[in-house]
Amino acid sequence: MDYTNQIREIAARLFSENKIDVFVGYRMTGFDENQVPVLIRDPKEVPRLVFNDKSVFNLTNYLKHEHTRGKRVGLVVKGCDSRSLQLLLTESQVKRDRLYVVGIACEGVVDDAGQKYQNCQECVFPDAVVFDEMLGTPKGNGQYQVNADIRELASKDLVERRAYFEEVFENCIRCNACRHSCPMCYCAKCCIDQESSTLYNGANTTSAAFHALMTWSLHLAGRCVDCRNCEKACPSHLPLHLLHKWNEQVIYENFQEHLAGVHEGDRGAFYKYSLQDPDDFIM
Amino acid sequence: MNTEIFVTDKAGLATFYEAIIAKHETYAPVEKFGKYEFKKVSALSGCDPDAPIATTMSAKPLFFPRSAKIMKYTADASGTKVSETDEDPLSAQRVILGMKHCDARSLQVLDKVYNWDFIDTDYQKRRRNTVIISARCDKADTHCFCTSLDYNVERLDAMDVLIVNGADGKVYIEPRTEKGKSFLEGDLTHHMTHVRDNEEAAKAMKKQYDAFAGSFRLNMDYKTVNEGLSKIFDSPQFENVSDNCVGCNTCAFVCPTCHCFKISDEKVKDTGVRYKSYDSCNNGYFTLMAGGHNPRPVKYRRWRQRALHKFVYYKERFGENLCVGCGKCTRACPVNISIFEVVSTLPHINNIQ
Amino acid sequence: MARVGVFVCFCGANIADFVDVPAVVEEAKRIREVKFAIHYKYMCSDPGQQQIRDAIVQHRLTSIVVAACSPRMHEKTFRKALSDAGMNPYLLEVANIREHSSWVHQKDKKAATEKAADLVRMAVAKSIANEQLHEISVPVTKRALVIGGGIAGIQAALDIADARIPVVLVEKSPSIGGKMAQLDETFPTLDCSQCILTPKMVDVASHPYIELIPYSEVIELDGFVGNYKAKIRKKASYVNFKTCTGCGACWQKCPVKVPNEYNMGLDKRKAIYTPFPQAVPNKPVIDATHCTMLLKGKCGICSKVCEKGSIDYTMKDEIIEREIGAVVVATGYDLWDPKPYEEYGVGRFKDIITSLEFERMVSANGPTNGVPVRPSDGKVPKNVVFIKCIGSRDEAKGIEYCSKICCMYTTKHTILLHHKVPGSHSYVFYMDIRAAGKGYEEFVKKAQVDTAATYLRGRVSKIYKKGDKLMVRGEDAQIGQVVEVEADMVVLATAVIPNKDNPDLARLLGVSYDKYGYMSEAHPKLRPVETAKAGIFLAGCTQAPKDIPDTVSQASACAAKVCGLFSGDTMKKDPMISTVNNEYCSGCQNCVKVCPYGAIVTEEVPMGHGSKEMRTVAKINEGVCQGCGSCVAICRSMAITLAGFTDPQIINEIVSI
Amino acid sequence: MEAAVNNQLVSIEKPEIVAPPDWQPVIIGILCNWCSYAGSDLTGTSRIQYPPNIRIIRVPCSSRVDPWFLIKSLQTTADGVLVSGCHPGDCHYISGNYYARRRFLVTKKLLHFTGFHENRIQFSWVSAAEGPKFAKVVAKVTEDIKKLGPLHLYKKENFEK
Repeated sequence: MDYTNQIREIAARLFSENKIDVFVGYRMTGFDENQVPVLIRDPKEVPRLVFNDKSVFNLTNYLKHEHTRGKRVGLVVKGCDSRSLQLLLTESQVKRDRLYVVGIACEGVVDDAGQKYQNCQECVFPDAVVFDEMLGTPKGNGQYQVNADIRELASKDLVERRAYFEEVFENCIRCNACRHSCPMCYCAKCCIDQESSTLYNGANTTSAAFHALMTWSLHLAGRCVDCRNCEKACPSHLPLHLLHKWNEQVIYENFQEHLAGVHEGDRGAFYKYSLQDPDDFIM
Repeated sequence: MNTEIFVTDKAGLATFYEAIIAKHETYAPVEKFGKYEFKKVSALSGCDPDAPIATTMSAKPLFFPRSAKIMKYTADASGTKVSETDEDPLSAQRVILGMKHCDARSLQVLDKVYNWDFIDTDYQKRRRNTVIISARCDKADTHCFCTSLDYNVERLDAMDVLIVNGADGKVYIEPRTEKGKSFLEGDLTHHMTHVRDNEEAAKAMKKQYDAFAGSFRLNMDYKTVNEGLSKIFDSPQFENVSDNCVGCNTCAFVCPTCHCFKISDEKVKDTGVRYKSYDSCNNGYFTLMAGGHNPRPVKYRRWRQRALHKFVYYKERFGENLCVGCGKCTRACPVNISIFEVVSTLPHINNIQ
Repeated sequence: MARVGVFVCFCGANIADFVDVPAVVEEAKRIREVKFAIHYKYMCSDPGQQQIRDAIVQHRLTSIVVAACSPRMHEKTFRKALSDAGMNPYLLEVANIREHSSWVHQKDKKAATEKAADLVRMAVAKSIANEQLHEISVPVTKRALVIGGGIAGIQAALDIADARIPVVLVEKSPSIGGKMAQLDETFPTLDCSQCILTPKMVDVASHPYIELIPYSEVIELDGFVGNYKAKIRKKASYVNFKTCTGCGACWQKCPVKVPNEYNMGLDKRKAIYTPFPQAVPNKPVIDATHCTMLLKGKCGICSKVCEKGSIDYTMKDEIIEREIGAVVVATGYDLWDPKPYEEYGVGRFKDIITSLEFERMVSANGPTNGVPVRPSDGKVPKNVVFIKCIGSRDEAKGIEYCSKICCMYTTKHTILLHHKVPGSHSYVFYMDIRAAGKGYEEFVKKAQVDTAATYLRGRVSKIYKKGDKLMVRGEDAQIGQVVEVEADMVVLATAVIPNKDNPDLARLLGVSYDKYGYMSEAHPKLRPVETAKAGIFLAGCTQAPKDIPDTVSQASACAAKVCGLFSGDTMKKDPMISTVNNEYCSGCQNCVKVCPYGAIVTEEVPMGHGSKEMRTVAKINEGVCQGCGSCVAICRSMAITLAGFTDPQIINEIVSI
Repeated sequence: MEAAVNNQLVSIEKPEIVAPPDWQPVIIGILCNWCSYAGSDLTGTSRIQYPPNIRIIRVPCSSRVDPWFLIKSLQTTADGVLVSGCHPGDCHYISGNYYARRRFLVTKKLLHFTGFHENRIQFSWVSAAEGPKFAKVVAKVTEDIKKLGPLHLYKKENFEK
C-alpha cells in the first residue's frame, strides 16, 4: 500500500485550485522508518508527503486543533479514521464543506516489526466511509468479530480479571496522552480536568486512574472507532483497547449492532434508544 | 589520580546484584506491558538491571513521586487536624540498580531547582538516602543524544557506583562518590578483584566509552542551540514546528527533568488527603489563572515554553540545560516528534525541511 | 464557610420510637459545617418552623437541613419557612428519616439511628453545595386551545371564554356536540339531551372569545407552558363556509347515499351532509371518500343547486398556526366493538344491537322517529334483554376496568323502552348495579319499580336463534339456576374505551397515557385535571370513563386551571432546570438529540474574548426545560448543570456516607 | 457465589480483602423522584421492613444518573449501588429511563469485565405504587452484596474508615 504519489498529486492540485488552506498528511520522521503527521500550508512542501503502511496515526485528531479550525482542510483518512471523521461531522465538530477528504481503501498499517496491527487484522470497515476521492480498490466490509484479547480475558475468572486491571490502573501515569491523541476527545475542557467538578481526581493515584479510564471509556462507548491512537500513544503501553473493544462488543450485541461512525447522522449508542433494548438485567 | 576499581565477570555482577537485593531496599527496571519502569524488587529474576535501553519511565518518580501525599487531614466540628502521611519513610537507605547515565545525570540537574528558593526536604532526604548504581550503556539508540550536552559522560559523578562492561569481557565496578565507596566496602565486593589506579582497567573502560560514544547518531552543539533559541522567542517558526503536536503531555511525564506539579485534594467523609502530582506545561490550562486569563492559550506558545525552558531559561538561571538527551520523550511521542530534530534545526533555518 | 443548621424531627413517636433522635443530633453536631443542631417534636408545626426561622437569624446559617419525613411531603412547608426568615428557599435539604429509616427499620433501633445519622450527613453535605435559586418567570400567551368539541370541550371553552380569555376550539368532525348530541335523554333526571346541549353549542358559535375550527385536527404542538404553538390542519370541506347559508339544497339533491355515523349506521346520509339538523356550524361538508365528483369527476349536482356558489371541489387541506398558552384535551370516548362475544352471535344476529344504537332508535330525531324497531324485520320489540358489562370488567375479552356509565344508561333505557313501547318488558342481565352519584340510586330504584323490569344477576352464556326470537341463556346467580329468556331484541351495554386517536395525540402533545390509551393525569387524587406536562389539562373521557356531570365538572376545573395559569402576564416556574456553561460546551449537540422536550437549541458565541470566530454551543430554553437531567448525564464535557441536582451535590452525598 | 475463605468473609473479587467480623455493606440507592423515590416512601408508609444498609439519594430521573456516579460510589464509600427508576414507558420525563437503561447495561458489563461482580451495581424499575417491590429489591441487593463481601476498591489506599 503506497499512495505517496497520488496524495502528492492531489495535494498539489488542491492547492493550485485554491480549494484548501492546509493539507494534513504524513511525512518521514527523518531519523527512522516511522512517519510523523505534517500540516502543509505551502504548496512547495507538498513533496514531503508520503503515504504507505507506516502511516499509522489517525489524522482526524488534528481537526480539533487550532491550526485547522475554520480553515479549508485537505485530509487523508483510512477506514477507521474516516469513521471518526463521520462522527465528528455528526457531532458538528467540523463542517463537511470545509473538508476535502482523501479516502483510502486501507490494507492495514504495520508496526515497527512490520506486523499488521491487531485492529487492522480485525478491521470491519477498511474502506473510507467518507471521502471526496478514493485511493485504492475498495475491499468491502468485513465481518465483525470478537477481539481475540477480549475473548481470552473474558474467559478468565473475576479474581484474575480484577488483578489484571488493577495492574493496568496502577501502571497508568495519568499523562492523558490517550485522551489527547483520541480524535473523539475534543471537549473544550475534559471533565476529568475540571477542578470545579467533583469528578476531578487530580492525583496520579491508582484510584484516580481507575476513575479516569473508566469514565473515559464510557464517554467513548459507542463512539470509539478502534483506531487505537490512544494505545499507541500510551507511554505505559497499557492495553487500552480492552476497555473500548469490550464496550464496543457489548453495544454491538445489545443495541442493534451499533458500530460507531458507520452511518451518517448516527450518534453514539447512548444518544438513542430502542424499546427493544435488553431489560432483563433490571429487576 | 586515585581510582579504585573492582573487577569481576558477568556471573560476579549477578552475585553482586543479588547480594544488594537481599540486603537493601532495591529498585530496578521492571517490565510491565512492554514498558520499563523502576520498581521495588525482591529478586533479580523479576527485574532487568542491565536493560539495554533506557527505561520508558525515568527514575524521577523515586525522588519526585507521580503523586505524593503531602498531608492528610480530618475536618470535623472540633476543628481541622493536619497529620503527616504515613507512607514513604524517606529515611531508610535504598539502592537503585540499572539507572542509565542520562537518568542519573538528570538528578543532578534537578538538584539545582530543588535546592533553590524553597528547599524541598522530602526530595533531599530521598536523594541523600539513595545509592545509585549505574551500568554504562554499550550503545546509543536512535533517539539518544546525551553526549551532545554539556557534561562529561565519561567522568560523570551523578551515580555513586559505575558499572562498565569492558570490551575484554570483564566487568568493572567503580565507586564514583564517597557514598559509593562506603557502599562497596564489605561483603558486596568480596568475590571481586580490587585494583587501584590500574592502567589496564582504565584502558578497557575507555575503550568501552569510545565505542559507546561513537555509536551516537545524533550530535549537536548545544551552545548554538542555546544561543539560537534565545533569540527566536517571537519567531513564527514555533507555530509550524508545533502544529503536529497533539498536546498529549506524555513527553513531560516521561521526562527525567520535568518537574512541574499541581496540588489536589481528595476528601471522603471528613478525611482528606492532599496530593502533589505531575503536571505538564503542554497542558492547555496549565497557565490558566483564577481570573480566567491564560497567557498560553494556544499550542505553539506552550510548545515554545517547553523548548525554551529546557534550553534557555533553565540554563540562564542554573547554568545547565534542562535536557539530558535521554530521548525518552521522542520514544514516547505518539506522533514521533523528536525534540532533537526540532531544537537542532529550529534556530538555524527558515524553512523546516 | 458554610454554616448549616440541622433540625431533627421526632414526628411525635413516628421517628422517635425507632430512631434515637438525640443521638442523631449529636452525630450531626460533629460535622464541621454544622453550627446548630436541635430536635423537636413536630418540626412542621408552627413552633417547629419558628425555631428554624429563629436559628437562621441567630446563627447566621447558610443552609438548612431538616431531618423529618419525605421531602415529597413537607419540602414546600420548610421552604416557605426559609423564605419567611429571609433565606433563599432552595438552601433547604430534607433528610428523609421517617419513610426511609424509622418506618422501615422498626426492629433495629441501632441500625435505624445509624442510617438516620448517615442520611443527615448526606443532606448536610448536599446542602453545602446548594445554591440560591430563584423562580423563573415566563411570559404567557393568553389563549387556550381546546381539543374536542364534545360536552367537555364545549364547557371548558365557554368557561374560559367567559373569563374573557380567547379560546381556539378544534373539532375533528363537521359539528361540535360529540357523543352527547347523539343521546336522547340523560340520567338521572331524564332531561332531553339536545335541549340542554344545543343552547351551549350555539353559545360556542356566537361567543366573541371563541374561535371555532370544525373539521380540523391538531397536528403539531411546539413550545412549552404559556408559549405553545399549535399547528392545526383544517380538512378540506369543499364548501365555502363564509358564503354557505346552510340552506340544505345541496344535501337534499345529492344522489350518493352513505351510512349515517350520527345514527350509528341505522340510516343513510348523503355524500354532502350536515351530521345532524342542529349541527354547529350548520354548514355541510363533502365526504371526499364517497363523493363521485371528487372520486370520478362525475356529478357536480351540489355545485349546480347551490345558489351562493359555495361548493369548491378544488379545496385543499389547510394548515393554520395558533399561538396559545394552554391546552385542554377533551377528545372523549369510543365504544368497544363487541365482536369478541361470538357466543352471543354478535354480527350474526341482526337483532343484537349496541346501547348507542338503541339510544338513537329511541331518540326523537333518530332514524326510527323514537320508536325502537328490530333491524331484522322492522317490528317493534316487546321483550328486550339488556346485557351489561359487555367488554367492561372482562379481562379475557375486553378491558379490566368498569366503564362507569353503563349501569345508569341501561336503567335509563329500560325506562325509555317502557315509555316508548307500551306493554314491553325489559330483562337486565347485570354483574353489579353501580349507582354511586347524586340521585342515581333513587333513579335505579324508581325505574325498577316503574318499569317492572326483570333484573337477573349473572352472565349470559349464550344467545341463539329460535324462529325470529333470540333465546338468551344465562345464569341467575341469585337463584343459582340457568335461565332462558325469549327476546325480540338484545341490547349490549358495550364498554367505554378511549378515543382511538388518543395515543397518537398524546405523543404529539408530549403527555403520557396508560395501557388502555387514556391520557394520564399528573396525580390520581390531587392533580386529576393536569397532566405531567405543564399547561396541558384533561377534561372528560380523555382521562377516564365519566358521566356527563363529572365530565362537565372536570371541564370547568380545566377552565379554572387555565384561568389561574393566565392570571398574570408571566408565570412562575420551578428553577430546578439545566443551564449550559458555554466555556465547556463543545457543541456536539447530543443533548439536543436526547432532550425529551426539545428544550435545547444552539447558539453562536465568540470563540474567545473578543474573538470574531464563532462556535456553536447548546442553549437551554428555560421555559421548556422540565429539569429531568437527561442532558446533564450525557454531556461528556460536563457543560450542563441541573440546578438542585448538580454533580457536586450528588457526589457530596456519595462521599459523605 | 458466597465469597468466604476459612469461614471468613472475603471480597469475591480480591480474596486478600477480609471483612471485619461485624462488617455490614454500605449500599447507595439512587432513586428517581417520580416513581422509585415515591415507591420507597410508600414502603415506609406501609411500614414494610427492609435491611438498613441502603442510603438513598434522590435524583429527578434515572436519566440524571451519570455512570461515573456509580464508579465514584464504588470507589469511595459503597460496596454496592442500586439505581431505580420508572418502568419503561412510565418515565415522568417521557424517555429518560430508556437512555439510562442503555448506559446502565454498558456500565454494568464494563465493571464486570474489569473484575467487579455484576451484582455490585444493580438496577430496578419500581413504580410509585410498588412499595412492597422496593422492599424486596433492597432485601435482594443487600443479600447479594453481603455474599460478595467488602469491595474495598481503592479507598483503603487513601482513607482509613
